[in-house]
Amino acid sequence: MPLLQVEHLSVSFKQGQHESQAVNGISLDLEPHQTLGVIGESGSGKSVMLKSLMGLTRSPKTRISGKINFDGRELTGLEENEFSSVRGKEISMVFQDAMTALDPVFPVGDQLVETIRRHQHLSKKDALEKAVELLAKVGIASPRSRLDQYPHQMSGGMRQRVMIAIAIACQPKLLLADEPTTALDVTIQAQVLSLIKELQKESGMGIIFVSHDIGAVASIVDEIAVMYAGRIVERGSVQQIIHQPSHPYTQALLAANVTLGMKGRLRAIQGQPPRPDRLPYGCAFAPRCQFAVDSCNGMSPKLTTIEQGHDVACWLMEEEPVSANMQVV
Amino acid sequence: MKKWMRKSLSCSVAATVLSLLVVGCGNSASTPESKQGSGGTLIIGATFSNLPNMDVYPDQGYEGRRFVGNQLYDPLIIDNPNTNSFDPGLASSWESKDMKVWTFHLRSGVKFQDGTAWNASSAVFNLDRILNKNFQYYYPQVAALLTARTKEITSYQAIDDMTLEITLKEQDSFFPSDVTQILFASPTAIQKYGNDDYQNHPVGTGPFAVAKVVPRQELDLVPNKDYWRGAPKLDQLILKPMSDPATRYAALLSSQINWAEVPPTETIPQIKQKGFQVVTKPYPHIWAIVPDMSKPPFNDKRVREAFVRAIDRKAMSDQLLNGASIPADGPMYPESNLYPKDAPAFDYNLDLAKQLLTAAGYPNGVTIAVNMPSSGSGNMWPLPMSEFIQQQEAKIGINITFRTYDWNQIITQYRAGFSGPMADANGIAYSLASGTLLGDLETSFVLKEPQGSDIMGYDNPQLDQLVRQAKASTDPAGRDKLLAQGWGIVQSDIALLPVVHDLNLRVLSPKVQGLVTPATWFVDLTTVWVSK
Amino acid sequence: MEISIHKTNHKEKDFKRDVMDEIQENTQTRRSFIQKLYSDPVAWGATFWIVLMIGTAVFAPFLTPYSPVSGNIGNRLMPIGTPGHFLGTDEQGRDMITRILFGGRMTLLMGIVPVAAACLVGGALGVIAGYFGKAVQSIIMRCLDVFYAFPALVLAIAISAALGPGVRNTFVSLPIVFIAPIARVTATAVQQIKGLEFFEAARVSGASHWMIIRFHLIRNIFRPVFAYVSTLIGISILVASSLSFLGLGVTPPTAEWGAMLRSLQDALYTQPTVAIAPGVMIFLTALAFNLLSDSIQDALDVRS
Amino acid sequence: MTRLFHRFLQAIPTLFGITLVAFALVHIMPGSPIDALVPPDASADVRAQVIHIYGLDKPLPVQYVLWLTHAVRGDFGMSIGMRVPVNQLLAQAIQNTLILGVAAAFFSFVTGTVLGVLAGLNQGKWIDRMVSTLGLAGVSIPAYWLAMVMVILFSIQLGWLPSSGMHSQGQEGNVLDLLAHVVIPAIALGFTPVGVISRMVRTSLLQVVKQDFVLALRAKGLMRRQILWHLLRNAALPVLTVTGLELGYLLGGSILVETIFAWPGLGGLLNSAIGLRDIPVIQAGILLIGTLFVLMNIVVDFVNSAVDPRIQRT
Repeated sequence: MPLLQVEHLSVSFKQGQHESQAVNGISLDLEPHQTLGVIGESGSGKSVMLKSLMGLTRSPKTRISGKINFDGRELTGLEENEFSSVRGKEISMVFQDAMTALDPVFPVGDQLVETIRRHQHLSKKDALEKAVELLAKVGIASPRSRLDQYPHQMSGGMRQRVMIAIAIACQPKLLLADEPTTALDVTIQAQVLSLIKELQKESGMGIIFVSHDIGAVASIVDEIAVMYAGRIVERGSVQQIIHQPSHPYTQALLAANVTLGMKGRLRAIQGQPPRPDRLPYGCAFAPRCQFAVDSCNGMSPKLTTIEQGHDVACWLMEEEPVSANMQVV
Repeated sequence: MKKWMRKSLSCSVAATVLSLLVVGCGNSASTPESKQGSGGTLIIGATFSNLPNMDVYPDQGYEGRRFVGNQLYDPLIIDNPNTNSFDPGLASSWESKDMKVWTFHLRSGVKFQDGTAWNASSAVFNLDRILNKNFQYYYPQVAALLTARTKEITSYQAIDDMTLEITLKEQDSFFPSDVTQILFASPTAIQKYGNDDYQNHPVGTGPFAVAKVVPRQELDLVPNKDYWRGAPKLDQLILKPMSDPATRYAALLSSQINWAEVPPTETIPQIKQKGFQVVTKPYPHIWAIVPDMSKPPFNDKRVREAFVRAIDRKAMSDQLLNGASIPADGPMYPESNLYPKDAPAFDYNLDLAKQLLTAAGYPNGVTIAVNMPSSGSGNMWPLPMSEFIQQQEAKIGINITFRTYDWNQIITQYRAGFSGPMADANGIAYSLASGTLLGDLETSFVLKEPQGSDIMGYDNPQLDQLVRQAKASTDPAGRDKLLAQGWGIVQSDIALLPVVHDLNLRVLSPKVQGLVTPATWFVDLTTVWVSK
Repeated sequence: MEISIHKTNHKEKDFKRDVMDEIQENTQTRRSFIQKLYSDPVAWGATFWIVLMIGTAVFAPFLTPYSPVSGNIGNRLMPIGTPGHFLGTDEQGRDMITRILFGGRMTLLMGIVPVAAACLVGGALGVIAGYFGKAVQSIIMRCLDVFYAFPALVLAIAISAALGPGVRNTFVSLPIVFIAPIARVTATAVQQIKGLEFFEAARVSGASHWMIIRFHLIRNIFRPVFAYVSTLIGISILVASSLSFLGLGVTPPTAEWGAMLRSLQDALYTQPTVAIAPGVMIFLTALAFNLLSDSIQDALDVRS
Repeated sequence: MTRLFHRFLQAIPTLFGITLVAFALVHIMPGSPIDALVPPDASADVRAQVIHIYGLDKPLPVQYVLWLTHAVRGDFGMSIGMRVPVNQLLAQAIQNTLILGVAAAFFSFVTGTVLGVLAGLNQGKWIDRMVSTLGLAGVSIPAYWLAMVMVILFSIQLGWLPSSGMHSQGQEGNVLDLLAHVVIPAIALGFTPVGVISRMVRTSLLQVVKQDFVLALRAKGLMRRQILWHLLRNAALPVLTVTGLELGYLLGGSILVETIFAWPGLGGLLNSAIGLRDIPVIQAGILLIGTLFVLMNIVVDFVNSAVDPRIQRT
């Protein structure tokens, strides 16, 4: 049984009279020990998707549909207080920038301790000990002396380690990482990535790793899902995605990426991603797609398996593309 | 109410019972059930903005003297507030054959509150303190304030232990009323604390003694159980400075005080309805504008007359002040036996006022500046009163700029006269206890500084002559006639711009008993008690 | 020689272009500012009240048959709703509506004139302080710090007490109160502008101080300074009326709302509705200015 | 500590300036101080003597230095109007003003914070709009007028609370009695700061709510009140600064409110001293208020650095 099973998750925000469709019918599943990388440009909805999994996007102005089955429980129907006892305990999240994700006016020790004590019945003293352990675990030297430090007194890498320590404090089954290395130097990036990988090895947690940078993801994930305009447009194993990118968007993304060391001219993707409140009919990538045909503007392509474990949502991959006259106006 | 407090010996009061009078008036009237009883705490909301100092000449005008001076100390002769006559005080009797040498037989068995015995040597000590520049405890601050009362004294001596003799420069039939103003302090206390600090530890022979002073907030007095006239009935007497009428009224309604001096006039009907005792009674008083007659425009009598005729004093008394005053024609109040019945009254007449002003050379009007107090003893409600006058005078073209000062500051300005800090003023609004003392006519309209306070630059030889005669007179009735004539001269010369006579409005809680409504500014608090 | 002149010309051209761009930018922001205000109902309401106040103040003599300074003592303290005196009469028997209409004149003047005056002086000091480097700035700011060391009302009261009561002195004491804060805000704004690239460019291009101040500085500091200054009018109204209430501002018989409250204080207990009316006016007018200032700040988008 | 010390050093020129202002103000006042000191009918030598005691015969700079050297030692001379040492008057007055000020500050801080938090957490809802309106009303209302209205309502009409003074007769030590007396003046005085503080709390909170770490806190599974605690700690900073400034406002507003309530504080003292042209009291009072205000700013600075770890403590 998969650790996480997401079916047709959609998230939309009301903004005045407009409604932004940030996540648009995503389905995915994840086994324990598995790492799923989600890549896409900023604004593709990957971050929203991630937050939705934790119920962090819930608000009167948000509409969420679909199912999130986590470890045998349905999360979408949970009350806020029930959900909050799942968060940080069974599912945790590592944010992009620890500088802004840590509370600047509390010492990091306090921030660790409050997480531990929220979910585990420990005395203050025991929680402190545990905090020291955790800091040591994420590779922070002389952890005890760091407890009283404030986030701004630490280096970027160290802060990120603290974040990770907070995230793994209660041995979560699922770790959601929202571009956790983007704000870091390249060398530090690698350290943090390998730390996450190590921790996973130890605990067996599942990880969803969101990034706009395939290069960062490639080294630690098992599978990659490519998101565009709130949809998964392609998914497959790392090998499949990198070596046989089938969606024009994936291809463009890969082409734009330097870190993979691809040869040839660097091709940036033309144009901008569509605004989530004005999604085009049909394939959302069509306006930017150099291979677009008429049918691309007609209906949204479905995710279709093109080989074992490799799905693509593109009319080009369909055996029978929908004809142009089916275009709905 | 600073100066000129002289009072007629024989002034029997024809007390006017006003419609708003609740507590009785006159010599004996008091609330019927008030015959018996004692105790309680009387809390007075007074009009001064600050506690008066407590030396033998308290500041804050006559209100300081009324509530502090007369409660702590006694004079040789008491100015009976209820009967308008002289009572023996620290002197059990006095006599003078020639009105020049006065012999005072001191009351025996009286002690200051600190136990010091009252005798001729303590009397001489006190006189030395204000008259003998070579005396170790000579205190110029107080001496200066008493100059008008002591100006005639050339020498004094203790004849024996209980007899004091005072010799004057010349015959002075006004002297006994001057003597009522000289209070006696314990020589021991003055020696102990020194002149400057003495006022913080005052000791007299009076009905009350100081228990506690909270500067600017309150003065707590306790009765002097051994008071020679009999111990006061109260358990405690508290004075609170509340310069604002509305504050006094609010404090009365919320029971923070049970005696309010002059509350806002408009509240009088409400106060009565709520069952409080409203007390008024005519007494020697005038609220006037003292003109600077040494410079234009008030050097011209026509301007002064125009000014007076422009004020509808009846409307002011009846409407603005809700009957808490009576219109004034001159400095002397009508109930007095010194009132000049034949003197001209300058009735309200706008047309005549305008003509007079034009005739005086101001067809286009004139702008003047008048200093005035913001509150204080006998000043009634200076803000609405001055504003009313301002409006009235504007109708004939006299534009007044009123400048407001604290009462104590106004007293100082008054003392300095128009040559001092008031040099740019044409007048000063002032409350005078005119006619309280026999010598008021002389000190106010004849004598210049420092013996008197004729600051307006007024001179009338005829008046000087009359006063000299009255002073030397040995026949009280004849003297009073001369004085009344003198007041008439002042009134017809318009040496003061009369506005209204105060009726001494005060409001008491129904629990305050035993007050004998005074016929003068002063009040005897020994008879008062507060029921539970 | 030739070359250098040529270069200068070139720079001047650049400079002019900069200026043109900026002017355009300014007009754009100005338009959107007005548009924003236009679509703000609160701003409309506040403006309506202020315009009404200005209108009634200007036309006061034509709106009432009564005199603001003299009344009929026989009609004193009439209650609200008395025929002929809709808001009643005051303690001198003067019509309250008339007093309030005329009182609005003083209140508006004392809200706007001192702030405008302080704006000129404080703005100039702030520009000088911010523009001409650290030394000048510290001298000016240290001096102004002294005025900053007093709460506004205390300073106003102290100066008014020293100068004596009267409208004229209020017009002296109030601006003094506002000069220091305006100068400080201006200096800060100038410093921020100084850090921007175009400003540096203009400096390098050799434009005179006066040119730079005129074209670059004033335009760009206008928003934050204007937004700040707009908050002061309400305060000025309140401080001025407080002075009058204490007897340090407008003196009788001139109608002014604070002074009216002072003279009606005794009547509070018998005619409370009449006596509190001037307070309502002070409140509403200060509120209108504060609301408008709020809307202006929103529209200028300067709120942090 | 060094930081505090530096702040003090920085304040010295300002404090010096305050003394100059305090000294200069009273010398441009109309009316000569000598006339307030000695009765004009006093003899010339008495006059001269008193002038000499008060140093009024010396040139102004000398008078200033004299005054300053005495002031530094806490000796402000004798009150001309009240004939007691000025520092005795001030000591008592400042104590009473502080009672009122602290009560008003407490009222405005608590009310302002609660309202601001309510508004900030319910952005756009009716309670937010109500608080915003109340906030603007607070800064637009004349404190003395509010005081008058409250006296009519609560003292006169309803008779719930006393209308003036600091305590009832014979109840000097009674804290409850003092509380009853302080309620109306404190609310009247604190109403404007409530407006300012609630607006500040709201704005500050809205800014904090937008920050990433709030999401992170939710992601940690923290409960609402725990998150609120983080929000408040973060929002506290600008609020504390504003509260500090508002304390200065309270000092100013107290002149009006104390006058109405006959509260025996610094404001009332200053007001009556102005009427009396009591120069030593006015000088000392203004000096005291200015100094207090400067010190208060230093304290606020210091508290800020204590609350915000991002401000380096050296």
